[in-house]
Amino acid sequence: MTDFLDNWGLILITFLPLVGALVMMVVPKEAEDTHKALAIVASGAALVITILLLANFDYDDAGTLQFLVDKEWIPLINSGFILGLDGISLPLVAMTALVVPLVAIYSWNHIPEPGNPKAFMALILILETGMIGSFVAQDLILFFVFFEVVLLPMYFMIGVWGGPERKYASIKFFLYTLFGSALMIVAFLSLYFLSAEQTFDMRVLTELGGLDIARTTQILIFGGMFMGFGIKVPMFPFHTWLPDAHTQAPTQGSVILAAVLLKLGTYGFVRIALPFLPEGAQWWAPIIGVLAVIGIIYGALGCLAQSDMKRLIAFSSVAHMGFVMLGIATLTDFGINAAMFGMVAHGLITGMLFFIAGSIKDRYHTLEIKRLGGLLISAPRLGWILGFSSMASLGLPGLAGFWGEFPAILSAYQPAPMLNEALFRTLMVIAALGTVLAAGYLLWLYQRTAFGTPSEEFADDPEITDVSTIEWISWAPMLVLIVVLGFLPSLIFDVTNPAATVVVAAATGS
Amino acid sequence: MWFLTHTWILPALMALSFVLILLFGKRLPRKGSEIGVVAVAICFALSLVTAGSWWNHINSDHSESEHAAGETLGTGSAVAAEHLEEPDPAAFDDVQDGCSRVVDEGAVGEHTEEAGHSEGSDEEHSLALTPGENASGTAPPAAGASQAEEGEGHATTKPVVRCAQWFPMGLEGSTTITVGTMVDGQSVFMLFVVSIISLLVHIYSTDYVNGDRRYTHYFAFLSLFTASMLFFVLSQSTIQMIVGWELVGVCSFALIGHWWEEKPNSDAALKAFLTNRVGDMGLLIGMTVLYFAADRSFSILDINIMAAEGEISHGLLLLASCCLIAAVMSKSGQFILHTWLPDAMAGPTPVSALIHAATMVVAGIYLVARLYPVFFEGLSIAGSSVNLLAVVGATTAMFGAFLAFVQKDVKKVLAYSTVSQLGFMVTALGVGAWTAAMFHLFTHAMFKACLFLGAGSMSHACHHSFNMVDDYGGLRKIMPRTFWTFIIATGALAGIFPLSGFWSKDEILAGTGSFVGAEGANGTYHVMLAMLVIGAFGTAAYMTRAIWYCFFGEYRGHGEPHESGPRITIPLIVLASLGAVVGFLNLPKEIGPISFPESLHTQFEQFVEPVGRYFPEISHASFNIPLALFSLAVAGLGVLLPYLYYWKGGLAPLRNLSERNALARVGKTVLVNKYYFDWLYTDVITGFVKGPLARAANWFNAHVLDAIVNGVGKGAVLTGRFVYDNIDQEVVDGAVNAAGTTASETGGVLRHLQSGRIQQYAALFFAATALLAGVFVVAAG
Amino acid sequence: MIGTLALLAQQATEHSFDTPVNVVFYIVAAFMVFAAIRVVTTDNIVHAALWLIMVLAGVGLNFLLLQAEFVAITQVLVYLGAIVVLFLFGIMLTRAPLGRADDLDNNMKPIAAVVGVLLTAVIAFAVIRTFGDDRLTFEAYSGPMAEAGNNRTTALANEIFGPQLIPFEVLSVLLTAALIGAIVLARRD
Amino acid sequence: MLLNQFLLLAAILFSIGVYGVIVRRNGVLVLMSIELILNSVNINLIAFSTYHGLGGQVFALFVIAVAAAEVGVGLAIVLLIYRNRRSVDVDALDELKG
Repeated sequence: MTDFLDNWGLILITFLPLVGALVMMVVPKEAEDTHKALAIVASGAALVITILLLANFDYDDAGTLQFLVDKEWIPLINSGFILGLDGISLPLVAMTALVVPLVAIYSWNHIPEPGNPKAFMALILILETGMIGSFVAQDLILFFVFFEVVLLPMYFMIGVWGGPERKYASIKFFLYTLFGSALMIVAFLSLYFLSAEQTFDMRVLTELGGLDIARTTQILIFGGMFMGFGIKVPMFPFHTWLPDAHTQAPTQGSVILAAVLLKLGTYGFVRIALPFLPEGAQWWAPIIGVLAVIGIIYGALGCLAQSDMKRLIAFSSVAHMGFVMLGIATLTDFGINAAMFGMVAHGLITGMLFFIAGSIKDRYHTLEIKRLGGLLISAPRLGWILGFSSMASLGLPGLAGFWGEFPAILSAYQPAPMLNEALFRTLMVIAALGTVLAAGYLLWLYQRTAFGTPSEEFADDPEITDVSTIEWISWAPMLVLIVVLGFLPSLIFDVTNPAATVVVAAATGS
Repeated sequence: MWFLTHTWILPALMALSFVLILLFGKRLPRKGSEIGVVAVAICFALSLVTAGSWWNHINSDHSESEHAAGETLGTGSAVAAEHLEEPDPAAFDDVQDGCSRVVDEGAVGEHTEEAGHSEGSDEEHSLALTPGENASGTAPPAAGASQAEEGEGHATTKPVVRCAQWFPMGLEGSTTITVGTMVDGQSVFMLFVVSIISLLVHIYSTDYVNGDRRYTHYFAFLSLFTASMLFFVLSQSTIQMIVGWELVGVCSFALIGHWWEEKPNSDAALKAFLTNRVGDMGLLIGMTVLYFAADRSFSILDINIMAAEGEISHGLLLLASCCLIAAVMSKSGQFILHTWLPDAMAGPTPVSALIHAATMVVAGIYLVARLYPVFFEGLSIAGSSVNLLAVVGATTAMFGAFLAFVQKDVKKVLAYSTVSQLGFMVTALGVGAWTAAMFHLFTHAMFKACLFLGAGSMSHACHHSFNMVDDYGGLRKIMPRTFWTFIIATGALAGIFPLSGFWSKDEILAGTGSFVGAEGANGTYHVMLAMLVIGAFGTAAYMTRAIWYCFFGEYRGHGEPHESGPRITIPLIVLASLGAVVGFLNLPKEIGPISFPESLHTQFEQFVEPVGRYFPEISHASFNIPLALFSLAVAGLGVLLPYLYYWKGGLAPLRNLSERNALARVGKTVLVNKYYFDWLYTDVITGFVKGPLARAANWFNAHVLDAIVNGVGKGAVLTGRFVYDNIDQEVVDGAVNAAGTTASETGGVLRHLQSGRIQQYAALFFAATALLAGVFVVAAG
Repeated sequence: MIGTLALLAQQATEHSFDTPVNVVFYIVAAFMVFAAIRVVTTDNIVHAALWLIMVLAGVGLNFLLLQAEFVAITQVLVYLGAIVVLFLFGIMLTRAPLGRADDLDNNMKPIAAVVGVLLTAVIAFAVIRTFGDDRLTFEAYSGPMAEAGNNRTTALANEIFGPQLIPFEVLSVLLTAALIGAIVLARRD
Repeated sequence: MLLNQFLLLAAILFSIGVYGVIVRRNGVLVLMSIELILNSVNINLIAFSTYHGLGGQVFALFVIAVAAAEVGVGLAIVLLIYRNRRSVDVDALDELKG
């Protein structure tokens, strides 16, 4: 069993969803329930194997890659089919493997217009393959391939099942990320040609740690990666695709986008950019830090000005990812750990918020904040869940969000030795101000949607029902995890810490 | 001892109660309130037992040493120096390994049997990490000797600390964040206060909110509120304090906004939460500073020891204490961040009682008291005459009392009274009268809870109105029990001898060290004394005014008011009796010629005040009869003037003063508008952030960033279309087509290049020229 | 005015008078660029013609600054006097919309803008690179002017009817041909 | 005065003219844009003539004359087109399409 997992575990979780999608291809389009069931089964199987992997993971050795798969792939350019799991990948893989089945379950009776579950569910499964693949790939080319695989299904998801402005949003999303990818691949290639050993193997590149690459070159290459990953995160000022994409995407798309897709960018920073190009990272760190903090404040202010609930949540993503990036920019163990935690917490919490927004939209057919109100009366449980998620999102201690924010703020007090302490301390104070604003916009949202009495328009609307069974099933795991992670942060920190120290050591050259 | 090492049961029990009420409350016969009441009753019992254990703990460990904590400690710095040089080796016997780095590395005595024993079955300890080794044997055995010398024998408090690893951080877990309990007199006494007030509030609430829309949720959150506060009180690490602190905040949010259907209530809840968030900024930053200042440790014990022993630079301590003062200002309703507190009256009255007496607002005071070395050293409290903490506190004490004068709502009077009394406590902490602050917290909890619950009782009778000016009056005869308890509590608040408030307030006033003949204080805070006396006068006066409106005169409301039921009056009676007598717990050693026997005086101080490396060397002001008489006279005057004004109709020149005198009018307007702070915060700051600033950010997003993106996008699309139309469709496609159709059509390719539109040619021509020229120019250069 | 400007320009060869001339130049140049942009962007044909007048006048001023007063006068006479009038006739004869019209431009604006910017950039690059800080000295004028008794117009005439005679004759033939051609084309049969 | 300031001005005018030629649909406006181009050339010619003798000025005069001829013929053509098609839209003139 262990042997089997060692050799096949990662391949299975990566490609099982794809197999599921292929099977769906041969099932006729009319068998809608079969498609949904297939999708749940395929992603569920991946989840089960992920859980087995988690059970067999050696947590004491979380800093090294486990379940390694190392096959020859494109020998011509020294690119191998290398998959591996370590403390940085693990939480993200686990979260992806969890979120996708939940989304599939949620889709059981929430297929957005214009229907066609076959295509819709297939796209979700392909997405899962791309996302998990990106997180476990240990070869730059392989990573890039998976990274791009994610792009197309999401494009179609927004473009076909999205809201009224879907075309604009989907093209914007597509072009933006593609632009980033282009610079990223250039960075990868130059890394390949300039590094001491011409290889795409991440293990080797980490070990080399930018050896033989001149400082200026490192800065340039890092710049390319910065664009590629920064757009995905998204960092200010490359974030403008996000509100549009989120607002227009169907609920499932938003959830996956918020929960997993954004993490590809931050993951890229931690996994690739920092350890491969230490000097580049040190040069860029203050810039990243400043942009991250601008993002925090700017995202929060943006939230305050929104009238659409989904758009507000989308802007809050900008702010939250700002904390993640601030943590990364400090190049400290606390910072990287906070970033890793922040990624998972943001995935769960914002994913949850988008679920709720989707369900509110299903009931009210609008997300305009000023038309909502009295949710706690019309649908009390939904209102409670919204309140709970808002509290988690504003970083309430005892819930998951806090452990992404506070350590990030803490780490900025004392960044890595080569960074400017005064700058980062200023950033710390401003970031702390961001937590106030976060409380402001989330509570303000909550007050206007949930408190008060329902407007006449929706007072006796029979469509406004409380949380349905399907919704409970798909939400409960996330809600439980938000609490559990809030009280037992060690569940994640235990795993990420060994790996984060490796990254920090590589990035600061200590 | 078992109770001291297992105090985690208390918050856990309340948290469990919260979950149970939430899950099953609605199905139970009494809608879940029984779970809450039972849980909190058990908590109360446990806290009593814990207090007993602690009493035994400090007495058994030091039975041979005398509790001469009083003035002996303040006699000179030589004692302190000696004390620092030779720490008591047994001082941290009861600190579990891994909970405090300083203790682990430094002078650690033998591992006590209890500690080893207690690491038995409970899961908390199974997680425990035991890094660091017992450096046993390094401790000099000379401490005992030094105790014997001169009969000083300052007893060292042995805090009982238990912890478990929360999560590791850094290289091989170089920093371990722990969660656990730190039990000493301070936390034990808070356990008692929180649980007794909470218990009475629970009992009271079963009647008061009976039949409420969200009865079950109400009790669930009461439980969570209590749990959070207990969690906070027992914190072993600062990060745990942050968690408890914020949880308290969110519970108060939920309870203040309990009736969220009405917008003012949810506004008040939001205001409370957001104001606290502003202060939390300070908390987060302050704790961060302390973490790094204490050489990467979150342990309260570490921070305190290092701060007290001067291992942290003064600048850092000052910075940290200023940041933390911001947090205290918001949480404890100190002046300029106090505005949320009166608004928080929107919640149900028992909640107000809980917030004001035992939980929310007390958290700030407790925070300062807990990290007292940081403040004591950082603000240089000893020997100084002014510092931020004292200024904030004294200002609040004075201005809060003024505000209470113009309120019509009895709850708001009490709210401002709390603001003012919290100011007393903060001042006490600021001038170094730590014990006085704790003692005042204790007595204040009793009588203020009584006052709030009494106000609730009146409103219960008078159709849920709190407007004492318009709807109350003459309740003295109708509600005798409420009346008498209210009177006793008012007397205590005003500081009338011999009620509890007199003793605690007098201790604070003496602690300023400013009054003639004052002895033993830490510094000489003249300004503070003056402001506090004004505050004390105000307190007596506005409470007398409130009593007039509530209980005397004619009934001005409508309907038939009636005395409340036993579930409401019994808590009142309990609290009023406590409020009357608890003052005797901390009798001074001697009042003039009368000196009390050892088993009577300063019992509270011995119980609560830590002595040892983790607490600064503070001294205690001795009882000063002239000061006591003076403060009594001030309070008496405060009662007398309103008495003349309201009861006797005297003081005619003061009547309608604000209509005749411009200065008085301005003063009243300012007071009615609460010094315009609400306006400043709501309209100016919040309005600016939510309005222009947020809109500007959004505009920037839509019109600058997005416009750039769209422009680039459109340019790209147009270029794309151009390329597609002219090159792809014509050239490439054309090439494919031409090659596919016939090879004989020579020039077919060229033919397709010609779209016939001259301007496209022109564009291509110029573009090509420019490019070529560019190439040449660059190449040639 | 022309004389003053010419005088000013003449003085400008000396350092002390550099600044005022430059001020004049930059004001004129900025205005010309603005006017030229309006010519190609305005959506009113008649306005375009009027803006064109401005540009052409500006060019004339530039000629003056360059001490070519004869060309400047010719510019004003021929362009402003004849060509623009011709344009206005053309506008009227083709019944072009005299007010605002939305369809004056095709959809190639961005491309054209890119091409334009590109051209400017390339030319500017080349020019700056080649000529750097070369100052105008007008020394090439001094020889012919001395020959013509210090009269620049005479010198110009000497040039035209001396070395450039044959091109001049060819030009006159061209003009005649163009005249005839225009008549032939525009004549109503 | 620098030589470059004239040359740069000419370059800008030239580019604007090119923009107009590409963008304008009305024949008359295209001709106007061409005038801009020609004028920018004239500035160049005269600027350089300060270095190379009066030949530059002579050629500027020639250009002015040719421009006049060109406008005359051009407008005649536009007129003719208008007469035949009742439109001077240059876009519609794709007779050259192969």
